[in-house]
Amino acid sequence: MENESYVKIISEWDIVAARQLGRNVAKELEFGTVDQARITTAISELARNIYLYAGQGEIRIERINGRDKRGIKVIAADNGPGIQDIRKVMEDGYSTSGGLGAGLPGVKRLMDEFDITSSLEEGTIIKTVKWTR
Amino acid sequence: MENESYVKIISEWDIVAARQLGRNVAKELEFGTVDQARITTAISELARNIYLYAGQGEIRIERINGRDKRGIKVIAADNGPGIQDIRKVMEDGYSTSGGLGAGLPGVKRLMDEFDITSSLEEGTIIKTVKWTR
Amino acid sequence: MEIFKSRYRHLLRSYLKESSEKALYQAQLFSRKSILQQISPEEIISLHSEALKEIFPDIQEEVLLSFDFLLEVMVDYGLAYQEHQSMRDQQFEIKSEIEIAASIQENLLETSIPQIEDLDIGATSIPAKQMNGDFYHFIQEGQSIHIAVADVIGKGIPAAICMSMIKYAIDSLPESRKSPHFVLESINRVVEDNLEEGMFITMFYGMYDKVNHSFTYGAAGHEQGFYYHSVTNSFEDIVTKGLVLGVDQNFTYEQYQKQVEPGDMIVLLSDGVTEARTEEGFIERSVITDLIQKYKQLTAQEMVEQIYRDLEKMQNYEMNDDFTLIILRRKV
Amino acid sequence: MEIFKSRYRHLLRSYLKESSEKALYQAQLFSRKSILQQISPEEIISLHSEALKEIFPDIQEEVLLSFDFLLEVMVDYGLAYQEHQSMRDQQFEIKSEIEIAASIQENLLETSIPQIEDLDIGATSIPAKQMNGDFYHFIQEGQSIHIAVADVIGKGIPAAICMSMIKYAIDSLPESRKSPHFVLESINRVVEDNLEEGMFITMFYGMYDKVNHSFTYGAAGHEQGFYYHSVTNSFEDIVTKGLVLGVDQNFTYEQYQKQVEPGDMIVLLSDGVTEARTEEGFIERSVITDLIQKYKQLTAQEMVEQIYRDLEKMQNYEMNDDFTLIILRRKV
Ligand SMILES: [Mn+2]
Ligand SMILES: [Mn+2]
Ligand SMILES: [Mn+2]
Ligand SMILES: [Mn+2]
Repeated sequence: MENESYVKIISEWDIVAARQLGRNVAKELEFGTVDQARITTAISELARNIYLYAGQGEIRIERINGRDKRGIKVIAADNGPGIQDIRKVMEDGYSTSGGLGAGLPGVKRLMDEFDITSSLEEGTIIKTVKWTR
Repeated sequence: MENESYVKIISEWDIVAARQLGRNVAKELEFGTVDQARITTAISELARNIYLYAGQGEIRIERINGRDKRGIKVIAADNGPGIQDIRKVMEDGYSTSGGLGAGLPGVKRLMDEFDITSSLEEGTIIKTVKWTR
Repeated sequence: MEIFKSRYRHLLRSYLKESSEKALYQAQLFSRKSILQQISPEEIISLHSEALKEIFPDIQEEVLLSFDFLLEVMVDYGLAYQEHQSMRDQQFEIKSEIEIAASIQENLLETSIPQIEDLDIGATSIPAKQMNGDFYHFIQEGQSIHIAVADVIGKGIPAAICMSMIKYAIDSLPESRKSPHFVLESINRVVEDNLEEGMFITMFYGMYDKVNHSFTYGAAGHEQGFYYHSVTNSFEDIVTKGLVLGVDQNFTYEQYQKQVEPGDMIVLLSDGVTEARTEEGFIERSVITDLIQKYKQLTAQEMVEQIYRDLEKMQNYEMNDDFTLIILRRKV
Repeated sequence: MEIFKSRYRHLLRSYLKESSEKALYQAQLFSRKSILQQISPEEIISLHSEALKEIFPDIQEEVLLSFDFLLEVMVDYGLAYQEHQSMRDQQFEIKSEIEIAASIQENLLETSIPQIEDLDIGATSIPAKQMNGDFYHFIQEGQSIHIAVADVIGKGIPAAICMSMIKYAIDSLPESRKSPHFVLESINRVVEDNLEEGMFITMFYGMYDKVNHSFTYGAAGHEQGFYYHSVTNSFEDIVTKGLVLGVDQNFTYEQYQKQVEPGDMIVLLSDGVTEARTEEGFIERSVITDLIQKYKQLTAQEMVEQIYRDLEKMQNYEMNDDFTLIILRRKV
């Protein structure tokens, strides 16, 4: 489908590819430069999480339409071991203080919508959306 | 004395004069641009406190010499009502969250040394020092 | 600092040459390291302007001057940021205190689920924050199993301290005074005596007679539970009247009784279960009974845990209240 | 945002024109407002680069490009900053919770000082932080007055919760089991059962017989008190042996007895009194007995309060440990 593209995350350099894909789509959707940087940072964080904790997975980028707005949807999916305690990883302060970066709370702040499902069997799927203003 | 100069703080524009005096001295002492901005911000904060809470007072700037280093000493003195609870005003979070700016904890962070005395009779004297590296 | 300076210049230079995403990714990694090293944002501005000066020796003087202005703006951002860092350190201290307190509380409030031949019992209680203001307690005495469920209005530390008090108060009641209305009335007095104005506790107290399979109960302003009739495969609310504890020292509580048939279930809960808040607002109570229907083939303990997981997800993992759910099923 | 944009451009332009301190002062005021409006640092970078583009239409393309890089670096700073803001909100919440908890604890642990014809009793207990990990408790039963003084190793919330437990445990002991060694032995078992590994409590328990004026006591690793002999106007330490509570379930505690003469004083305390730390290090125990000598004309309650005030001042108003001091004097 033309509206969806994806990048497989296996090595660290795939993080860069995912960022590039996201930035291109964000530019096409005419997000401002600050929002472009934020979307890219969110993608970077999600891809890096896959690379570090799940070993491999993928980042999917979609163009989406709301009622009277357009947006970018970023999906991070992996078959890793799943997140044991989702509430814990959504808490502030743990990742940044340890130098692990923005973490999932950061991703949530950078985007407008955020949804996470995780299980031992099916790995983790994180869906996030940002709308043009 | 050549080493000490001061600015009386009566109107808001005296804050600018105090900043200017401090910046000049900081430049002469060859502080870097970041430190110049920090020293000036600290002076600004102290002067503004006098202007807002004490009505009037003065900022004194001194060049000082340590064992093998030079520094700038900034003294803020007023005859205002004094600070009731010094522990409270030195606590983080109160001034910035209310939009009051850096506050005294901010001044303490910007400078290397910080000392405060305050009483109902004699007003408040704050002495701060920053050393060149 | 010198290392950061040359690293920044190097990274910026390669970005300007290639304009590549890779260079921007490295910018992010750089940023992460500099945050960790407590380099403040105004220092980053200074790194940037110095790097520009070196990379473009012929840069317009005024463009460089503009960075003095930007730097001035950033000093205050740096201060706000440092202030928050120092607050974070304080916060870790308090949090570790609360963690210890929570584990003490867990020890204090520990109660084991009775293992009875004719009954299948499941119970779970999960705090919204670290400390639980909900509480359940099982006591086996003679041919009865006593079940208390309580909820302090309020959460966190104050609520948790109240709960410890309630548990000791229940434990110190002599056996002869442990019928539901007696318990509610004594605890009501304890609460009145010990708690501040404006603190309330809701409580359900029930007594299951293992021989006659009757359930005697009463409640003080507590969230209504459900009774599941196996024969008709239907639910009814466990209706009780009674003022919350801590309001009127002399209040007398009513007592009710139900005959429990094989396959029937008694579902007790705190309002944290029914007042789960999703994006569309509070859930309907029917959501709970639907979940019980859905999972009724499981053991009682599996049911309560599975229902918690479903409701946790519905709320997007943001629990607003302590959650306590107990299911008792009379086996066939 | 549009307002900030044009304001920024305006201020930057006047700075570039005049290079004046006044313009930099306005930069600071601008920064303060933008922080208040939660404008993040990466947005400031974007304001700056857009302003430059407008002010210098012929600016080098590469200089503008450099701001993309700077922006990327700042996004992470912005996030760290936002995260800290949200933590600050949580922190205010926790602090107010602790305040409430402290006042509940005060209610729970409240104990009234017995008013007896032959005895003058004074007591004070002041926490170092908001919640008290020291504890004293009076019980009048028959012809005896019981006095418990305890100190949890550790301060703050966890210690406070332990104290509530100890109080309930003492209160639930039947009268027949309230001689000092029995109390210490039962509480020792409660502590073993309920507390985590590594939590200790020291405790002194005494029983004053109002008729025979004998004082029976025992202690578990608690700071030694003082006994004041009126006849000789001298002090002796109240020596006790006994392991702190929570270490050995089966420890047996010794019990001691003293005959109390008219004018004699029993001084009980926690280590927060004797371990007052001044600039010269810990104070000597003789500092306390000197203070008692100094104030012995006052009532027992006045004495404990005056001694607290003196020690508070000696420590420059920075208390490092909870402070509990009790004085009992047999009147003539
Ligand atoms: Mn509650
Ligand atoms: Mn509740
Ligand atoms: Mn202690
Ligand atoms: Mn102590």
